[in-house]
Amino acid sequence: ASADGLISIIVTDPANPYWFTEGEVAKATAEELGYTANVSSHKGDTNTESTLIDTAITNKSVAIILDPANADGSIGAVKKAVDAGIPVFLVNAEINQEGLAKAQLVSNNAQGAALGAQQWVEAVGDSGNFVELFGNPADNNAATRSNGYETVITQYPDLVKKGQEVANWDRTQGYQKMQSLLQANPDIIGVISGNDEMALGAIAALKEAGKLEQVKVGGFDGSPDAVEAVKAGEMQYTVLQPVAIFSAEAVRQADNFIKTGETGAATEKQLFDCLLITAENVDKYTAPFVLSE
Amino acid sequence: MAGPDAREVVLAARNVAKSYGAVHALKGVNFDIHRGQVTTLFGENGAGKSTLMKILSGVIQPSSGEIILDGQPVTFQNSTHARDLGISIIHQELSLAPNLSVRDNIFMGREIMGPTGVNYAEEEAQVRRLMAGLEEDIDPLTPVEDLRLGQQQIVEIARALSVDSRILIMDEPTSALSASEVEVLFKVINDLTAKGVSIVYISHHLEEALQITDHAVVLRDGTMTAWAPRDQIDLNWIVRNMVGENYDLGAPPSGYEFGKVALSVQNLVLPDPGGNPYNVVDNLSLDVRAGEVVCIYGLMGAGRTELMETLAGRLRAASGRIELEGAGISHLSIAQRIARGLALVPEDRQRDGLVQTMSVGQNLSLASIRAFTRGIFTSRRAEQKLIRDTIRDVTVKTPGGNAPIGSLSGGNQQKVVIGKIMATKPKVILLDEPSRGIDIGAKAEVFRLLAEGAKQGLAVVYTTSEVSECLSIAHRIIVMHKGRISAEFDASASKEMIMAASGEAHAA
Amino acid sequence: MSDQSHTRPAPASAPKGEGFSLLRLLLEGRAFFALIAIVLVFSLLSPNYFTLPNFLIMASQVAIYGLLAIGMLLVILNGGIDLSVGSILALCGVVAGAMMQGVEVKAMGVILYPPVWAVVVLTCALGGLVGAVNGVLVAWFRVPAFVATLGVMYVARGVALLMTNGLTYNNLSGKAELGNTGFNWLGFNRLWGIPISVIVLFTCAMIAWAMLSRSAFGRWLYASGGNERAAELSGVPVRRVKITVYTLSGVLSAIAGLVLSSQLTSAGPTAGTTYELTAIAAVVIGGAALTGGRGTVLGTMLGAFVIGFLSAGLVIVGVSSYWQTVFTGAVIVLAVLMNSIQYGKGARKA
Amino acid sequence: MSDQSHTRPAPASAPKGEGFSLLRLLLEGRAFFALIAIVLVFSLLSPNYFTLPNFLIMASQVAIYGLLAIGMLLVILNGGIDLSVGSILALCGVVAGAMMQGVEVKAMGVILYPPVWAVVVLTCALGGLVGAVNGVLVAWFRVPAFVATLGVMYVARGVALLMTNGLTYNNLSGKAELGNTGFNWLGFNRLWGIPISVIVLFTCAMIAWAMLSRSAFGRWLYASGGNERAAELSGVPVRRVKITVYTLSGVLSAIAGLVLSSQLTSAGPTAGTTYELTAIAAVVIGGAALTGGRGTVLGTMLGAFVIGFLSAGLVIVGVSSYWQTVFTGAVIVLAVLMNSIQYGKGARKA
Ligand SMILES: Nc1ncnc2c1ncn2[C@@H]1O[C@H](COP(=O)(O)OP(=O)(O)OP(=O)(O)O)[C@@H](O)[C@H]1O
Ligand SMILES: Nc1ncnc2c1ncn2[C@@H]1O[C@H](COP(=O)(O)OP(=O)(O)OP(=O)(O)O)[C@@H](O)[C@H]1O
Ligand SMILES: O[C@@H]1[C@H](O)[C@H](O)CO[C@H]1O
Ligand SMILES: [Mg+2]
Ligand SMILES: [Mg+2]
Repeated sequence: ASADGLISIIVTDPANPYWFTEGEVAKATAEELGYTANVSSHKGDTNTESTLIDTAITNKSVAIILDPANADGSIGAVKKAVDAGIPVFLVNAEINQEGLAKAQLVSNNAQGAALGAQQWVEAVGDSGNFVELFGNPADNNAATRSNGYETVITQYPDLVKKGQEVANWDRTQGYQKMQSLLQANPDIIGVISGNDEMALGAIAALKEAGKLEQVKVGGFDGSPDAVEAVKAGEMQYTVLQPVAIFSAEAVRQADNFIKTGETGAATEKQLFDCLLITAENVDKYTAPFVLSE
Repeated sequence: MAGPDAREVVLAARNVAKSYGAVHALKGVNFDIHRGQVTTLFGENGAGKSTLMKILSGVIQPSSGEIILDGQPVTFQNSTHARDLGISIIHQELSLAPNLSVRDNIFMGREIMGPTGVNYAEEEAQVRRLMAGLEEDIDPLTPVEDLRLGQQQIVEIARALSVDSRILIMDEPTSALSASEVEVLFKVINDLTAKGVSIVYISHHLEEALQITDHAVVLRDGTMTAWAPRDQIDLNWIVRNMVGENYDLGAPPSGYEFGKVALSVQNLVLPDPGGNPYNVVDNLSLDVRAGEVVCIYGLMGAGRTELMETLAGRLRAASGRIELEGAGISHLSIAQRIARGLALVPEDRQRDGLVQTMSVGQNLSLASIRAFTRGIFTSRRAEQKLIRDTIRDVTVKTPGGNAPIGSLSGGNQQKVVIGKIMATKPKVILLDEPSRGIDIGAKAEVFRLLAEGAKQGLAVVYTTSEVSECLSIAHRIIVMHKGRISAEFDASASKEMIMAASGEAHAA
Repeated sequence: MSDQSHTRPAPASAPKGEGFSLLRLLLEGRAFFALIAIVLVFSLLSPNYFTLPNFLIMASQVAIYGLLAIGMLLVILNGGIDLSVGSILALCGVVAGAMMQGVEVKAMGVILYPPVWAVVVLTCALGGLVGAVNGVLVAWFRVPAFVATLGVMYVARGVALLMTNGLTYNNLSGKAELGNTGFNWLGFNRLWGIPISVIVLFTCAMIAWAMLSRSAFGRWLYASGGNERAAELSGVPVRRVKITVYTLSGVLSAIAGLVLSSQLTSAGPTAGTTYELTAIAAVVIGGAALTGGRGTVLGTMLGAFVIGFLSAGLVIVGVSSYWQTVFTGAVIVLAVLMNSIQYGKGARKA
Repeated sequence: MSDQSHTRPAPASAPKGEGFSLLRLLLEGRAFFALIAIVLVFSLLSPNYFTLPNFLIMASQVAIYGLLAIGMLLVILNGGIDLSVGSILALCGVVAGAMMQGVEVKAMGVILYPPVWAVVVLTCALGGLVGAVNGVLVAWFRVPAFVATLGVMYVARGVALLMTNGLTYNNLSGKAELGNTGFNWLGFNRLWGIPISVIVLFTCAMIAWAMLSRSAFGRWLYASGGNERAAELSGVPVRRVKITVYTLSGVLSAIAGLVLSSQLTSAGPTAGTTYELTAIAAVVIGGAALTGGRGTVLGTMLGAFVIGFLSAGLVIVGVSSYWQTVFTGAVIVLAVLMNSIQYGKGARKA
């Protein structure tokens, strides 16, 4: 029998292809399984998030798929849904409390960052100056990735980080911050970025400065735009987050839970390993955030 | 009546001076206010009358000199302090909050408090009493913005009266009042003086002020030039001391033939812009020929301003025809009418006449930009010439075109507005109360200017609320009453005839 | 005496912030009818909309904007504007959060855990202080309100970020052994079935209403917003009024910050971004004029509910977030369009 | 005639947007000196600040805000405000992006690739159109500018999101075989070593300057911003002026959108969020009065450079992003504080 009921999917902001895919895949999966689904976005505001959770409760959702706005700030909202008897499945980002959500499905950011950083070192070589673009500090992923980069790169003492700027996952900010970073550090040979959007902004700045040859850029996400850039040789690599996989999986676990009371997964926190996309395997990228084997 | 020195002085200025930077508005003035008497203060625009009154009511502080209240030197912290000491003032410029009701305006800043907050009922009752005393039928709860200018002035007066002060300063309280309203005010003033209240009264309507004065003081250029009790003064005395010469508002220009009909108004109808079911201009027809000067007289609310604004294009008539030199212009915009030669000098120069953020020169050239635009750009040289010529033609007293407009005296500001319109080289000039708030000398200058224009073929239509101004340069006097023309006279008419036709005969 | 048939009957124009009459309700009708229309439409579209629990939930969401809007109304009545409310909200939330984590007194080497009432009082005081900075800049230094509060908006936001290093405080519930429990009460509990946040909003609205319509201060505010110079000449302490309204707006932002962090059980430095626009929109939809001197608490509340019920409704029926943006803009313009038609020429600058 | 020794000497008050004099430069000094101070401080702090390449890069960053600020200046001179510039920027960027991807004409089953010049013209026309909507709402329907443009801000942003479904257009460079290459020129190329974006800014500023100081329209604009009623009675077509300034602001936002997408080689619907505040800040730092009628292009450009050079400098010396926020707010307030002192009493509402 096909399932029914509403699954509320709450993502951050569909104006970023990453979150867009996250929402679309979840929605498609839910509908495939016979649920109705709607996608809304909190734009990183915990109050809006809380409002959306209220609405999900009002709408008598059978499950909530949520990309939390803030590792600490979203705990209250999740609790509220749980208190109302609605199972919550977190995707992409974690909250700093276990035992509330039925499952937290996130990319293995530490593994992905290590993967990326190694590839980055390969591209830039083992000595020289570089800068880093940092994501939105309210998102744990930003720090996790930065730490992952750090762990790898500090093994090469001749690679010196000359600057780090917050660009909030945003392309325009990445562009402008990169321009100024370039002025302060004209001799850099690499940029490592917390996500693809910022990396693409940096690439635009480098192109304009005529320094794209000299400076190698690495991204994170595996977004279609970044994959294009990898194809074009402008970006060295991007770390694909299996967002399409885990957001589908989150909905399936929700379905399991509704039907059986179990998610079917062993643990609440489930890490999905990231994959590296480089010029070599870029043609295996078949759909947004999907790398076929 | 007792001589002034027989009565005690309640408030006095001793050697009071006031400077604004390099401008010495007052240069050491002595001024006495006597118990239970009316002191009138005369002086041309910028003589320092308002400045002196503001000092005596605590609005501003003197640069030097002393104020003596009941024989004791006193320093007013601010106007509230002075009010607490029994001195209140009706300001020359309306100072009302348009968004508030009459009641709220009258009691703002000195609320009557009850156990649960402001005692609105008591305040309202007091306002009703005040309005009854002024014979005005104004509801205390009406927002002030819905009142006519004259009614707003009544509210100002009522506010000053409501304080029950011992000294009441009135700085041009009647500039927007009708003759009958002035009449009532004078009755009130008489009651007050009988009760021992002292009044200072300032007005550019000299004859009117003479009716109530107990003694007169004349200020000139920041110093007191004359002082005399009632029995020693007349119009000539005032004018002589004010401007140092005799004045004359002029006579209808003559010695030439009128030209063709320049402005023709036929069956003009304008419904009340406020949405009331009557017409403020009611089926009015009028022809004015080139070279002719027409004065429109009427009471407050006769509809003169609306008529003028309709002719100028700001208001749209419901029906009727307006022709300029034989061509219909009802469908034209203000700018197009100006280009065809019809322009208005508005009633309220601050609100409708001047752009305060611009210089004298930019104000003067504002309505004739086209005249000095070459291609897409303006020509600075042509503009400067136009400004210089206009300053000369209308005799604006100013250090130059670059002076800020706010630095000119009221009369000169008025001339700038007239000059701006003259610079458009109009064929018909409409002036709504061109003499409001300007001194007798400036008035004479304005009329001289208009008369000269007429000689050169300009058709002039102006309104006034002072009969004597009708009997100056106008060839023809038209009396408006409730939107219609109630009578027409030639220059030989008498004041009485004109006033009778305006509907105020019974009051006067 | 002159003919008085000319006196125009008072066209019931500006709502005066006092009393209550059917006429006035109809005039404030724009917001009122908009609200009814919104409730009707969404009730038809979703069975979950027209239910008591949903109304209570929506009302508690409105509380945040509503509190900000009351402060904004005061400022707007004064002819000003306050862009800093969202930042003050965040700063105060974060400071409350910090106090709940314990205040380390370095000199004494101890950590103080102030009780919740003290946290609330100190937070409101902070909000008032920041608001007073706005007020002083506007009243004494004559900085245009838009700019003064824009600057304070950046500074307060930056300080909130610096304080927390961008992170969010999470443990606001306090500990029984420290004697500082109860913070969550504000956002979570209910009295007689009504969320506390709604009661807080209602109380603040009532106080503001009484202040505007019954106190001398209220008249001073309307007067100085209508004609500052006239008010000053009449003895209204216009500077004091100015500083007071910005201070009150700051206090209300602090209250909103407290309610919000209590609702979310967390306090983050990026909370409240762009809420100033929502608050302004509520005030204007509620019939206030941005030129000052006109507007009522009732109207503002209606405006806040219009916005809150609209956006909640759009989410409930599942409209995409892009369309939500479009609708919000359209409703703002439409509501105010009607508003302008009401004031007509009266709305122009004095 | 009366004695004229009374005439007050002209207090050198409002900059008049015409001519050029040392006096005026000193008056606009606040922004000018602020700029010099900023350049000095950062030059001392970082050896990389005071270099030609850096100035050119900073100038090209300023270009975006500067273009918006010119439009904003026109609107502010008129006594209005335009909150929608950031959204129009995004909408126009996205539409240009869409056109570069090819416009599918359903009826004919073909995809048209308009040449770049056509894309530019159509995009500017779109910006002008949206701006004109603001203008009509303000001029004809008497909706207060703040509200009209707030509504349009939401609607334009929503439409941009809807058009792209939230995504970003990426391939703006066109294809030689389609004859639509050249889009990147705007953001990438240089003429005589100067980035095209800077040249675009300079050109627009010169045109605006000429328009304000040398054309009838400029005079109309200052006049209607200073006293709308008086301007109207002097034959100034005040409504037309209003609609024109909002339209021009829209066109300039479109140009900024083109430049930005060309710089980024991509166009996304969330670009330009909160840029309206930066543009307003630039105009006000540059000495314009929000009450209308006062302000110059030169001042506004200085204001834009103050903001741009400050924020770039903060990044170059490596100040944390939170401190950047604090400094930005503080500089805005400080610069305008000096401004208010200049205008003194003249700065308050007319
Ligand atoms: N705030 C001010 N700053 C500079 N000068 C001023 C100021 N107020 C008045 N003055 C100048 O002081 C002089 C006296 O002005 P005042 O208003 O007292 O004249 P007045 O006699 O009342 O004229 P009127 O009949 O036009 O009302 C004028 O030259 C005026 O320009
Ligand atoms: N027939 C009427 N019945 C009642 N009120 C009328 C009538 N005609 C005109 N009014 C009122 O009188 C006012 C006309 O005032 P208006 O300002 O035109 O008069 P005015 O002659 O120019 O006087 P002022 O000296 O005040 O300018 C209008 O506001 C209108 O409401
Ligand atoms: O992990 C995601 C992606 O990196 C995205 O680009 C921004 O938000 C983060 O949470
Ligand atoms: Mg005076
Ligand atoms: Mg009149």
